[in-house]
Amino acid sequence: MRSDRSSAGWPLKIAAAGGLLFLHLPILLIFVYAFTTEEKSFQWPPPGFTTQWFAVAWNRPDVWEALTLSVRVASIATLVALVLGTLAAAAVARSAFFGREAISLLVILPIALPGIVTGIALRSAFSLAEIPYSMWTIILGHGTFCIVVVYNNAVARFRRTSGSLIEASMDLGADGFQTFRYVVLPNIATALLAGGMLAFALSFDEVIVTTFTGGQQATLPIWMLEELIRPRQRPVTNVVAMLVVIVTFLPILAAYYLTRDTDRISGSGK
Amino acid sequence: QEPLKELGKGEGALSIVAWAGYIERGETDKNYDWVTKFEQETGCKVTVKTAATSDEMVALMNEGGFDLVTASGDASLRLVAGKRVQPINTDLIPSWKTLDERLQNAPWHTVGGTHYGTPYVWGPNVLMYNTEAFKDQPPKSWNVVFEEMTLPDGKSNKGRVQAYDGPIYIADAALYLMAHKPELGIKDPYELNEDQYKAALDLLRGQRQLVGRYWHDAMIQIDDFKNEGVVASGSWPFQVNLMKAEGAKIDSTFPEEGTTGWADTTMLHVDSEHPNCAYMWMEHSLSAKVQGDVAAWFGAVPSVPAACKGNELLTDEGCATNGFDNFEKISFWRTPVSKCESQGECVPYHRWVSDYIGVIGGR
Amino acid sequence: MTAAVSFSQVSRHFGPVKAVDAVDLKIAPGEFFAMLGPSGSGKTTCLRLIAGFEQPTSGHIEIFGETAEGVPPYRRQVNTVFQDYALFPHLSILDNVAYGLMVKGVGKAERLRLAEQALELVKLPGYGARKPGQLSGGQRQRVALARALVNKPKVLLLDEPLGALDLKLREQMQEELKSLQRSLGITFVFVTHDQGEALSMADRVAVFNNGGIVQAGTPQEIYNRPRTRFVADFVGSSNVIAPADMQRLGGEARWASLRPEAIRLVSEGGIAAAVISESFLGSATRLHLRVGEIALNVMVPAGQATPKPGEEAKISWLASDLHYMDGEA
Amino acid sequence: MTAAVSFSQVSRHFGPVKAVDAVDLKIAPGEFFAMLGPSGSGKTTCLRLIAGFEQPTSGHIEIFGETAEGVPPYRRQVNTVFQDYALFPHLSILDNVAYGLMVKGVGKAERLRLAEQALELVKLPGYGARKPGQLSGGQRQRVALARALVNKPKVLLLDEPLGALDLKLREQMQEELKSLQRSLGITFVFVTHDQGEALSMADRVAVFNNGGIVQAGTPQEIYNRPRTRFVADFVGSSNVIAPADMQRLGGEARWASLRPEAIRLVSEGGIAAAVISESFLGSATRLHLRVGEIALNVMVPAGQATPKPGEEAKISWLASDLHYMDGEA
Amino acid sequence: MSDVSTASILPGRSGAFGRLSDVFWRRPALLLAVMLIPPLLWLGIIYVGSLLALLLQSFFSIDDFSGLINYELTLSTYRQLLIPTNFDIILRTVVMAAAVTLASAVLAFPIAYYAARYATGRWKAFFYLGVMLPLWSSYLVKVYAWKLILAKEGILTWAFERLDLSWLLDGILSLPVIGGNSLSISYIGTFLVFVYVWLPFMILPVQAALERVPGNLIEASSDLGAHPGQTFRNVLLPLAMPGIVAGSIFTFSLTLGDYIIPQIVGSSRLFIGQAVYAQQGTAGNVPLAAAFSVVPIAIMGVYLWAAKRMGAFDAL
Ligand SMILES: Nc1ncnc2c1ncn2[C@@H]1O[C@H](COP(=O)(O)OP(=O)(O)OP(=O)(O)O)[C@@H](O)[C@H]1O
Ligand SMILES: Nc1ncnc2c1ncn2[C@@H]1O[C@H](COP(=O)(O)OP(=O)(O)OP(=O)(O)O)[C@@H](O)[C@H]1O
Ligand SMILES: NCCCCNCCCN
Ligand SMILES: [Mg+2]
Ligand SMILES: [Mg+2]
Repeated sequence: MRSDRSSAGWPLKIAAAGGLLFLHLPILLIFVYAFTTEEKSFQWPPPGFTTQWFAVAWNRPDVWEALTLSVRVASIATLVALVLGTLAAAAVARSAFFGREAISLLVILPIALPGIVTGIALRSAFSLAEIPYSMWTIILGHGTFCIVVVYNNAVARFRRTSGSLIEASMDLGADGFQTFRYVVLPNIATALLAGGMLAFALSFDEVIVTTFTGGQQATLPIWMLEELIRPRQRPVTNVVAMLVVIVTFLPILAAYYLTRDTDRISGSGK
Repeated sequence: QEPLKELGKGEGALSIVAWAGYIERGETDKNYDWVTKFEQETGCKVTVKTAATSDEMVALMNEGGFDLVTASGDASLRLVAGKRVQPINTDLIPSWKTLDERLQNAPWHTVGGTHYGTPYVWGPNVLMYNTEAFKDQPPKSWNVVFEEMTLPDGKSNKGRVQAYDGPIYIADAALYLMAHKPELGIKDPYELNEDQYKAALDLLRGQRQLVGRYWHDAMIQIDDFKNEGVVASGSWPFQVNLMKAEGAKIDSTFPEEGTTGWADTTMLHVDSEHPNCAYMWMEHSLSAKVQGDVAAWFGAVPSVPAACKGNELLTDEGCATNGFDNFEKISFWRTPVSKCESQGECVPYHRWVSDYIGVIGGR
Repeated sequence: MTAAVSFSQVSRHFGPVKAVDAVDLKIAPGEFFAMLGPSGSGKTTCLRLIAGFEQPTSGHIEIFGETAEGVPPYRRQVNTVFQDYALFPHLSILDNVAYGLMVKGVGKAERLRLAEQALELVKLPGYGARKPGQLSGGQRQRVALARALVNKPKVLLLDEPLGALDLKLREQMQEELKSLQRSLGITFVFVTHDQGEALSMADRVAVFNNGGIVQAGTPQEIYNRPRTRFVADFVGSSNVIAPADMQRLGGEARWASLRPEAIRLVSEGGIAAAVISESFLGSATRLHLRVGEIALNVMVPAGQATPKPGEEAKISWLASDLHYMDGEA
Repeated sequence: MTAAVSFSQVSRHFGPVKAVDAVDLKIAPGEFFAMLGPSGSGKTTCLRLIAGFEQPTSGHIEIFGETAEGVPPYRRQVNTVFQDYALFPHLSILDNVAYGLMVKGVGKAERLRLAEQALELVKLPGYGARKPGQLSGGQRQRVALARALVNKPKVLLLDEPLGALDLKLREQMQEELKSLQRSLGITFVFVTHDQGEALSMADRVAVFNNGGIVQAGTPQEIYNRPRTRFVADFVGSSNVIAPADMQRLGGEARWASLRPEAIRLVSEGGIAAAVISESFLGSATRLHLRVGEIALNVMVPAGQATPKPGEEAKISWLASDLHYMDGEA
Repeated sequence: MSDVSTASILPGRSGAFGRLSDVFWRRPALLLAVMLIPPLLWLGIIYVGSLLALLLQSFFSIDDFSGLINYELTLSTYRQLLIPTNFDIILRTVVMAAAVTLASAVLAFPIAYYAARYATGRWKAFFYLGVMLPLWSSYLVKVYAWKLILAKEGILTWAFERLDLSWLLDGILSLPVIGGNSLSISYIGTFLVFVYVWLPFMILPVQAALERVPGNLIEASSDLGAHPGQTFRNVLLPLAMPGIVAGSIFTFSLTLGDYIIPQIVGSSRLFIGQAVYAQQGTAGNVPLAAAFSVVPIAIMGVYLWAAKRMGAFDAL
């Protein structure tokens, strides 16, 4: 724990800081362009600054439509992922059964294979089964690759949660359901919440799978893609992007603080 | 399949696959809006899916779920052959009679005397150029995009020209060769035998050295002209008009070799769920006002000559500017087939597709 | 009187592993019973059979005369203090202690009162509002105890409850546990691999090896009259002497054990031995001696002079301290 | 003779925490030196100062006469056996042991030969191909030892190397370590919080408290003549008697310590005490007595009859066994 | 505690839940099945079923003229996949994915290392958020931001001009193969954007792996005489490897399948993702698209198998 508390060398500090800077400057750029007075092209440096685009974005019904759809898709996909991911994690964490490895591979596969494969596979299945495209087909796609984040979080928590807690509960007279309600659920709740938030964010930003599994309806990223290629008011896209960044920041922050203390709170109590 | 016998009530919705700029509802410029009023009058809510290439249009129609498509000549016959579109009953479209006679029985929508759609607009693939790069010497020939040369601004054209990212562009090369290598005996840029085809590919391979990025989408091409230093490319009048309107130093010309072009047809999907709205739209699309507005916005020629007069947006010179009189000089997009008219055996379209990907890939 | 816990020919096999094998066992009501044995000898499995976390592969278990097979843990009036305490990290100390009452449907006020009482019993009054993470190891251990005791179990199982504590704390807890058991009169079954702990705390001790009980009896029996070589070896740090060596020392040709503290340094007579090394243990000094090839440990009480390594010592012992036994290792 | 390790007024502060504070220390070459003290008393920090993982906030350190400040660990002829061994999990046992030689550029054949030798030294020949995960705790401990010894360090540091082992293994390793140190003649600095371990193994012991050394000396000095109450309390299980109580027992009004084994049960005379409880420890029985308000532990050797709880006992001790000391806790 | 009887064994629970609980306790396999069936149905039937459907499609062919699928099993689509034009695409994509993965690993390491070893408390949170924020900010907008940065008239050109370094930029752009007319239409540009967008996917698992390396291993190495470079090579890198492999599953896979980045920043030469997108979307050649997507499936299959063997899954 304390062994490495000496300070880092300068080359490491510079490389780490440089890396972080590299990750953030382009995002800053998006923020800057959300305030530019120039509407048609991206002139650098921006000729002037204005906040008018926030009002414009607010009044654009297409933004709201896309946002609503995205929120609905992400919420339902997250719900699906929460249920399926938790079940799979519980099964895998509980016992060493035949095919347990296969399950974890199965769960990882949708995120390990490129989104386009997931997308086109589901699409061809939809067309074979003559399922019409709708919000539900998008959810089917998103649910598939969201399972893994919930699963990973839940499995990690199950692993760190002492198995003897369940036995202790039964020992004290709680049956299986009481044990789930009073011991298992509270202990994995923060992990599920964190996994759920990541799943939500993953779905909220997914372009490729959506392109393949969606019909005519546009989620926010699809709206953005359209808007970036055929812009009507370019800064509006940046305003929306910036707001999305700021809004997603909160769940990420929450997820971090929820899982950070895991070692301390979910250990067996030793 | 039998065409619709009589017009019923609108179904309340209509979805159209269209080229960018073909269906406007005033979102970019509120003067250009030929949807809102249609919706108010018919109650048909219009949704538009833009497609960037003819191939994409065919794919979308194959997939289904759309009512209409504004198909170019290289897509329309494929749609007919694939039974993706249905014959139309011209009697249900009063404005049919006002059509330009040159288009009424055009082969890209008429098969065995049956009409598979209403002509929309047509036009040439013009040569768009940057007026600063070319100073006072506008290009006269397509050679500025095919051959390496020094442009009037003293810099090479290398990396500053673009070509269209669609296999149909091979026809542009063939058209150029038709003028510059008559010994190849090319009669029709869409009907090429092996030798002619090879020569066209070679020309395109040479062009690959000059082209940084191929253009695929009208809006992205505009971006490339603005931000990537592109100064010359085959283009649509649509881009030229948009950029000029923004005050960019851009103009276009109709080179001496002639041009390829498009003549688009509004076609009705076999499984259309909103045929009545579709017929209403086809009628609406042939009104002089809409024709004039579309022509003005996209830089196309209306299919209804009456639109050439008295349209505020198009102005009375508009038709001539956009090439009304060049009809004969334009080689309209058509799908290349192996059994071709001008010679025994031609290279079919699927080879155009894969070979053009190869050329762009540097092979 | 019915036994608190009775095993007849109980086995628990995990595939090829015979964790518990044909064990017979009777624990009397109110007894402090220790299970002692090396790692993997089946102590925990036995405990889990009593608690109901494992089902016997064969054999029969009774708890206060009632058949236990097929009864889930939550229906047994048996509670466990887990080795790692297994306190619920998300609940306060008070809620932890009240948990068993809660799931049984005892009203809130009542169960909190009883839990508070239990905390007093383990000398942690007023700690109820804390979370387990805010307690020290010894305190957690007591909470685990209170959590089990509040249910008034008929048998309390403790699986190495002191294993994680450091020496001082451990000695203190040993005493507290013992006096608690005495005052409550509950049957305690206590698992440990520390012979000192087993001997000092238990009324009776069962020594486990390889899934079976090698010897069961009072601490004195186990310590002074080990049935086998294994018991002598495992319990205390006895000198275990092989038959051949025994003969050489003038005894019977059988395995024998001789406690280091039973060997005395004498000035005259006795057997001559070479001093190999010495360790100062504070209250005593341990000498490593060698009689010919035979290595012997001798414990010399503090204050007595000890010969130095390299010197010669003379040793003797009482015949009654020499204990012959079974050779089984 | 230059000391192997010498600290003059060495401090290591972490912000407000004085982990090590103004320590003076001399460790002789070839000595087995133990650092004993409760958790947080600064033992590890001292060791890390010698190894070079920490730099002193103030003061001066010499290793065999050479200044150590500013010298990185990889340039010190000092090796460490870490508490949790810190074996490289991705390397085989042989590569682990050969690591120090490899980074010094010793050729492959040569270093593997030396590593194999070192494994023999710690009685693990033929284990070279395994990975650390495939060894038991005791075996890993020996690998860590071999890995350090193969570099022929001038000082070997051991930070609670036996802490994670169970009792039997621990006793065995204690002896092995001690004999190894004797045969190699390397200076060992050994950290532990187990007084038994420190007393039985070390030539000299330093008792730490609060970042400083309270007393340093031979095990006998430390055990028999603790300088302060803290030392008496911490080393062994002495009866520490407060000045007031001492006076009541007829002694001086000063803090005193009286070893449990120094108290004798006598049949006549002596002081009357009530027997509170007894614990059978195998080699002895511990009695808890009470003289008025004063609690005393008495160790009765095995074989001797012990009064039962509730009875009265008569006790006495030799004046020479009573040790007066400083009251510092 | 009035209801606590003196019996040592309580009677069975009444009510559906109580009885069900007893049943599950007696038959753990039943409980396991109940837990496994829903995820298995979803992933095993819907997802794997779709993958199989896709595989099946790759054995169909397409009618060249009408663009309609010919539902007869044939290998002709795979033959088409291996013609030089298409093979170029596969090769190009794999090389890019490898380069991106390597670069991400190199860039990720110092950040991950600092965050894992040195950052505490507030700084730890700062690093975490510093990585998570870019990860979760809109992918599309980030890509477009890069287009603005890399365009010929863009911010980098502007910056290089300001710094009088235009010669350097021109030099870089004149490099054969990877250069081009401007950064945004060169392989360098595509590469940069890929690295940028996927970098966080590398940092997180590497950091997780490094956090699992006990600090005293590094001290042990130093104690045994290894200077920092040797410690890095012999201890840190091998132990971080599972994390790097886990991260590379993302960087590699995401690069293999992406079609948006190379379309926006690139030289019009296709990558697998674009080929799949174009074949299925614009060309309507679903069989060829399917055959193309079998390529990343196969590559990732091998990759996952190798990663599993290295124990990289635990680091995911
Ligand atoms: N669930 C199980 N599956 C397979 N083997 C098991 C299981 N539980 C225990 N065992 C094996 O049964 C044997 C006895 O284990 P048990 O835990 O009862 O020993 P123990 O005496 O408690 O040891 P320790 O002192 O190490 O806790 C061991 O060999 C162990 O590996
Ligand atoms: N890097 C550090 N930063 C802050 N405080 C530290 C650091 N290292 C040690 N300390 C503090 O210094 C004091 C002495 O610690 P040290 O580890 O030397 O104790 P120790 O005697 O080895 O204890 P233990 O027996 O628990 O290992 C402790 O209070 C500890 O918390
Ligand atoms: N911000 C999320 C980046 C999008 C990556 N999507 C991966 C999904 C793979 N199916
Ligand atoms: Mg056990
Ligand atoms: Mg320490």
